Amino acid sequence: MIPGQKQLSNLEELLEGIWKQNPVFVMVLGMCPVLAVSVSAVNALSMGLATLFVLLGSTLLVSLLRNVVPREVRIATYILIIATFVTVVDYLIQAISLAVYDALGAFIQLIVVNCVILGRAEAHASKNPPGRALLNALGMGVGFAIGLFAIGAVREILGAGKLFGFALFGPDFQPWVIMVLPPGGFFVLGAWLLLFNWLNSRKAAPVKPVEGHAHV
Amino acid sequence: MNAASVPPSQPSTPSAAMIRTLGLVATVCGILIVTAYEGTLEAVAANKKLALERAVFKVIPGASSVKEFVVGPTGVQPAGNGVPEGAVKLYAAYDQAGSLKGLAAEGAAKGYSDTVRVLYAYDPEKQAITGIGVVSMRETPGIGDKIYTDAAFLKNFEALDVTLSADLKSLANAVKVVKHGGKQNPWEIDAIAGATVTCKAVGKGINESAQKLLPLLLPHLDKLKAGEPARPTPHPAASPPLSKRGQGGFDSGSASSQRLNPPQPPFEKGGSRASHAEGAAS
Amino acid sequence: MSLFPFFKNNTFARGVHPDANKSTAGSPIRRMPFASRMILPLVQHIGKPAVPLVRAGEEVVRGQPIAKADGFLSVPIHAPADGVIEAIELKPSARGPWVESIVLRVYEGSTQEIGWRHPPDIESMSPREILQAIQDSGMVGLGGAAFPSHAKLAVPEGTKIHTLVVNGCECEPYLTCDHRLMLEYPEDLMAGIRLAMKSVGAKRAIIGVEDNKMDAVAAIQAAIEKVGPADGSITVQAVPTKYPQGAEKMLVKSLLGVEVPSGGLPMHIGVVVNNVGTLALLGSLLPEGQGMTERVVTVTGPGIKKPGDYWVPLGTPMRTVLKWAGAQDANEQEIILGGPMMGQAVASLDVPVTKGVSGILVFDKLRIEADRKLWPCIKCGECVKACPMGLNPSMLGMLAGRREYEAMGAQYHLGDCFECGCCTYVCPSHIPLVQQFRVAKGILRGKAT
Amino acid sequence: MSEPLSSIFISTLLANNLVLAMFLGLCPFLGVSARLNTALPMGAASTFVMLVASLCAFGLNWLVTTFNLEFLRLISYIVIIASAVQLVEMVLKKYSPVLFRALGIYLPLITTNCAVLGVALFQTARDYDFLQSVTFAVAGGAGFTLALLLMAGLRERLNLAIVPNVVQGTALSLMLAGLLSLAFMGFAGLGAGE
Amino acid sequence: MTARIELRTSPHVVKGTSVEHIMFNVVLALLPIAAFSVWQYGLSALALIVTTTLTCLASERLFNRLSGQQSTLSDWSATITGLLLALTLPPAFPLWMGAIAGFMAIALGKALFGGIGFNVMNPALVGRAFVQAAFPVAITTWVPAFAPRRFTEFVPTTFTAPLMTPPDISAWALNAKPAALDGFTGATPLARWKFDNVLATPHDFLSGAVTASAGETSAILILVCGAYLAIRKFMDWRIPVAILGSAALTALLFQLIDPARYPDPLFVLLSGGMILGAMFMASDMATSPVTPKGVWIYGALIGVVTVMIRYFGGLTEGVMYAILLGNALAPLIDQVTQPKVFGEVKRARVKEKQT
Repeated sequence: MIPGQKQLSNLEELLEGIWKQNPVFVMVLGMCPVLAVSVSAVNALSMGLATLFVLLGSTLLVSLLRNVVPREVRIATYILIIATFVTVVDYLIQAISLAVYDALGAFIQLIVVNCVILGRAEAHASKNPPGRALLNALGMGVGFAIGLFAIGAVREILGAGKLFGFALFGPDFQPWVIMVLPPGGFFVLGAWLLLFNWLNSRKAAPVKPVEGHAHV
Repeated sequence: MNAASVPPSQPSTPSAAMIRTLGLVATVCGILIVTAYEGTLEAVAANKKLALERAVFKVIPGASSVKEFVVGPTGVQPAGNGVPEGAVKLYAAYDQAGSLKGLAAEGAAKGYSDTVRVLYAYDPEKQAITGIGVVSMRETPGIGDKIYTDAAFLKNFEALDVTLSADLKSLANAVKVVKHGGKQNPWEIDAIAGATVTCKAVGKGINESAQKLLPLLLPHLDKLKAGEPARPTPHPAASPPLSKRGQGGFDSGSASSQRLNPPQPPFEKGGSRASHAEGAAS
Repeated sequence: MSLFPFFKNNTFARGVHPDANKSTAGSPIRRMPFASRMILPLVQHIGKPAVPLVRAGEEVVRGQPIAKADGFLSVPIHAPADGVIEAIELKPSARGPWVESIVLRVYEGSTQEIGWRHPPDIESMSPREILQAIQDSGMVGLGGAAFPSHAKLAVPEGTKIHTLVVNGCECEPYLTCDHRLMLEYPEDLMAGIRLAMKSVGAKRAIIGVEDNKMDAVAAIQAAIEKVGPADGSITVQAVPTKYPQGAEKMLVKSLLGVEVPSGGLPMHIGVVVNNVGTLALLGSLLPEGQGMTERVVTVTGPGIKKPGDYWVPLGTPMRTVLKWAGAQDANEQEIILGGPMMGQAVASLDVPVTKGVSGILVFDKLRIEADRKLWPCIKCGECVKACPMGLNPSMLGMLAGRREYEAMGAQYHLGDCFECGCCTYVCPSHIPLVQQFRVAKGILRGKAT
Repeated sequence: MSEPLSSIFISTLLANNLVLAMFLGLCPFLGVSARLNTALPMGAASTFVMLVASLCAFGLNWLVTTFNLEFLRLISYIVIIASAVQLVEMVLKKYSPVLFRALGIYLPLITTNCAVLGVALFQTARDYDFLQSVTFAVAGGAGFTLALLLMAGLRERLNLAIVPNVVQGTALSLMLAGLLSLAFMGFAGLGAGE
Repeated sequence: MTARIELRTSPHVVKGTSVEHIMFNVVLALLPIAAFSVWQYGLSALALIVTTTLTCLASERLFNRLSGQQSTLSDWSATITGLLLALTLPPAFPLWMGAIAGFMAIALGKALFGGIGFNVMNPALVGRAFVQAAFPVAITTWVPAFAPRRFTEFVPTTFTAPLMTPPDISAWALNAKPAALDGFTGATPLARWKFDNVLATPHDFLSGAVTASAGETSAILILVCGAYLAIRKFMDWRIPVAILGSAALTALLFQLIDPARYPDPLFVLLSGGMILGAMFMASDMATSPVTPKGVWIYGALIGVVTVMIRYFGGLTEGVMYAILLGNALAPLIDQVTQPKVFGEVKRARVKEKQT
């Protein structure tokens, strides 16, 4: 821990990633899988779980090895470890469900370059004992999965009228195809961020003076 | 992240230590990967076999087992390690009695937004294509996906003529996509109005594949009919069938229609959408 | 431009066509009587203020120098009327700040006679002597900038001037003083042109007149035939009516087809530009050895009952001029010194007419208030199509809004803007672009020093 | 099926643009697109690295398939690409300081650009031959640069706008990306050939 | 004189145009086109025009309020967006989808970026592109023009329940078409050319007897209305000229290469939304370059991209996407086409001579 920084309680450590430093909504990291696979809630959750698995595994290993690995090669080591766990999860998903595997496609392997994971390894796991590191990783991973799910759910509801494959609006629902297309991904994530910004700005300044408008 | 962040005063680690550590990490990682690979091997293979069978049975009803072959200029061989140059992969489906129910092969062509891959069933008796299924595509949902929901379109593939020409070098009549309502010959495909690009991709994919496959295949049909006993399951890692590692999956990486309307059960929902498809006539 | 050879040498690119409103062009110049009290700022020109030669209580006669030039970039001031110096004190100026001014109480009996003059032998004077005589006359450019005329005609060592361009465009709407001068004093103009040519060593002079003043072209043509040199070294040429045709660089481009380098002066391409009004006055003052005591001012605008061109003694307070010309007693008015495009609004009626004032315009309230609602820039590009200097006022304006002054200067050539006002004139969003640029320039100047 | 090179190029550049249709390389896309003068070098550097990565991946894939070591594919790709970027950085530093100054600061960023690994993985998945791989990498890089430039142009322009406070930041960038992506949908089917 | 004196900075005269004035004239120019479309398609077109316009106005007001601005309804720009949007949609477009298009046009196209003048793409086209991507079937469902009962009944799809799939109207359309029109195929001339190789004649276009979006068939009317704007300088004439010119040239080039395969330039100009887009959408001031040179490049690019999409893309119509791409490129075009500063080249030339 950096001296001077307040030691977080275990709960805070866990909540850090879920809420305050949510990788999707606050840090906006690892966007590629977030947008690419979030066309349905199932895909989004699967991706979230896969990422969580890699995050936990690599965090554990990095944390365990934190005193052994020389500084010069630490990044190389982290990448190696992450790539290992990604390969493992790749096979696991294939074994569990080929349909999910096909749906997630290359983005499973692209978890390797997800900045959230490398960022956690570098910023947290390499400086903390396994217990705390895992706690933090769990928070981040769950936060990431929640973010993914939030986007996937919106896209599936509007894009197919379903959630987890269950029709919500009856057979005549007109799907908003754009939601499962690339622009829809950008728009939905953008809209979520807007919503958070808006809530934050309201919280920060309940009676905000009118911003400089061109007409004045 | 990079070396710049290391304070210059920090004593550098001796290379031996670095190599030792890296070696240690690499060993751990290697063990992990190999364990995972070995551990999932069977399950993955089973999954893939299931997926292949499901896809092939869909286009060849009544079949109960599938075998993979590679058809090349040198003849027909059970599928082994990869597909040699100039050869085509073929799936032979057999019924419970072990007699040949039909053959299936893959055709692919660039569609509206990406490659459309279809699996088509070939009936050697009729010299015709008797069914198609979509392997992967990223066409516009609501328009492009009519190729597996539009009953009228699928009717094209009940008996699509692919008779070989007299010299057995090519099809007597190339498979052709014609405008909606313009089908006059058995080798023509009546396109879906409004989804012409996708339909053309299907026709093109089938035509290209059939033009290549059938002349190679016909001389060796007997070999397949015999149901020559092959290994029960081909080695999955070496030659994954249908979902040849990632092919379907990678291409559908981003927003894909496939996830909303998985192609595995393509014909089941045809009824509900067929009327709508007509309505979209444009 | 080279794509359209038949347009070549005709005019500059872009610019605007505001309504001319030159209703005063048809009537002759009238004389305005003396005010009872004249205010003569010591700085009526660009450069160092003049140094007073008189003290309070001293009597002066019309035409007598009352302040002398302080160095090269400065000109003397002459008494506009017979009278007594009342004080030398701070008085409001057109630019806003109060400036040191000589206050002259005019004797009621003062006549238009010039009581103080030293006619020289013009023909035998050397160029250097001519320049000195010009400086002694207190002449400045009458087009508006009030740059000392002798300084403008002083060619640095090594620079060769081939052409004197005489600016008779008067492209500003409303103003007609130059037009009237060209009609009424073409021979004085010829004299002035010859003096200027001699002092700069130019082989030829071209008088550029906008083609809405063909009568002036004819008058000048007649004068050339009558008194001008027969060798054709002085010619008059009509140029298309377009604002700002009268800007130096634009006129040079129109007449000679060459562009003055960005950041440079016409001198750098061998051209000196002078205003017709300046040269006509020069041509009448110098042979007589007189100083500048009055000038022609166009007093017009919707708020004026007796619009017209007037010989106005320098130092006459605005209040007097307006009273004489019959300003309507409206509630709210805008009073502009100069033309409507580049002129300056004055805050006080005590501001006097100085050497650089070419026009006094009075707009009434209705006109001012009409349609000035502000909108964000809609990027219509009208300003880009209007800017004669080829700038991008739209971009400059947006940068100014963000206070990115450095970028305005470094990337978007703010320094080339001469505030002609075309951009603001056309802007449908009514963005005060020129004002923004003025502020930006000021800030950049402040940063530079 | 063997796609013609022109088809690969046009489709990867426009219809299946790495950023706007495949969501690859979003981090640098959002991070480095604020100004035009950084967008272009970033695009150029990324294109170059993609090409290098594509060549590496092509060789590696051959090795991995020949020796039946598919399970090592990913791990070897990422290690080799990271090393290659490092190597490029060092070579540039030594032999072309000018270019290094222009591109240097972007190179470390590119290591974690998933578009680079993406190009390598996709070319493998699609069984591209050597020329196809090279075309794919170059087109991918060009498409990335194009998206970056368009985005930077729009963002520079909006820098001068009175954007509501709530919309500032990443949300705005994402919405712009969405609009660009929407506009790029017009290219769908381009390069499909006849 | 005791008058209060106004102090202002130069220039003291202005041209007398204003944003409202320009926008109002654009509305005026659009009204005849909208009226023609109502005459052509009847009640459904009218309902669609009203719906999108009202939605746009309501959305604009909503965002005004959310951002604490004064109302900007009076600048007519939201009205333009609404009208234009309706004119680009199929006349039978369900109203609820039209409302979504209107909302998205204002939200994604304009309000996000700070309102009028700051939009990065044409709002109407953003709205249309959104619904085109969202509802690809409905937006390619066309109805015959001049249906005899168009003033007494709505197209069945018009009043589709919100969020629900519109009913199939191919049978209805066959029944409703004017008797004189045989063989209604429900496809636009572009689609028929592209997929069936059937070329509509100029007469078809001029009589309005083709299926199309609500406001794009009346070529002559659009040209006249556009000319009005251009002549009164409410629009940069270079943009439509550049677009139509470059499209025609590109088409001509292709026709010279292979006359059997590519249609003549006139067909390219008259079909689809080419003229409407060039006149009213690409010429949107805020989203086109400001420099005259930039405008030529922008227009030429749109023309070429349109033809490319039509000829080689998967879509039958490319005007909308071409304009959106042009909008996206506009800032870059502006960057590279900054006007030549007076006296700049001269100096460069002088330098050259010296060296």
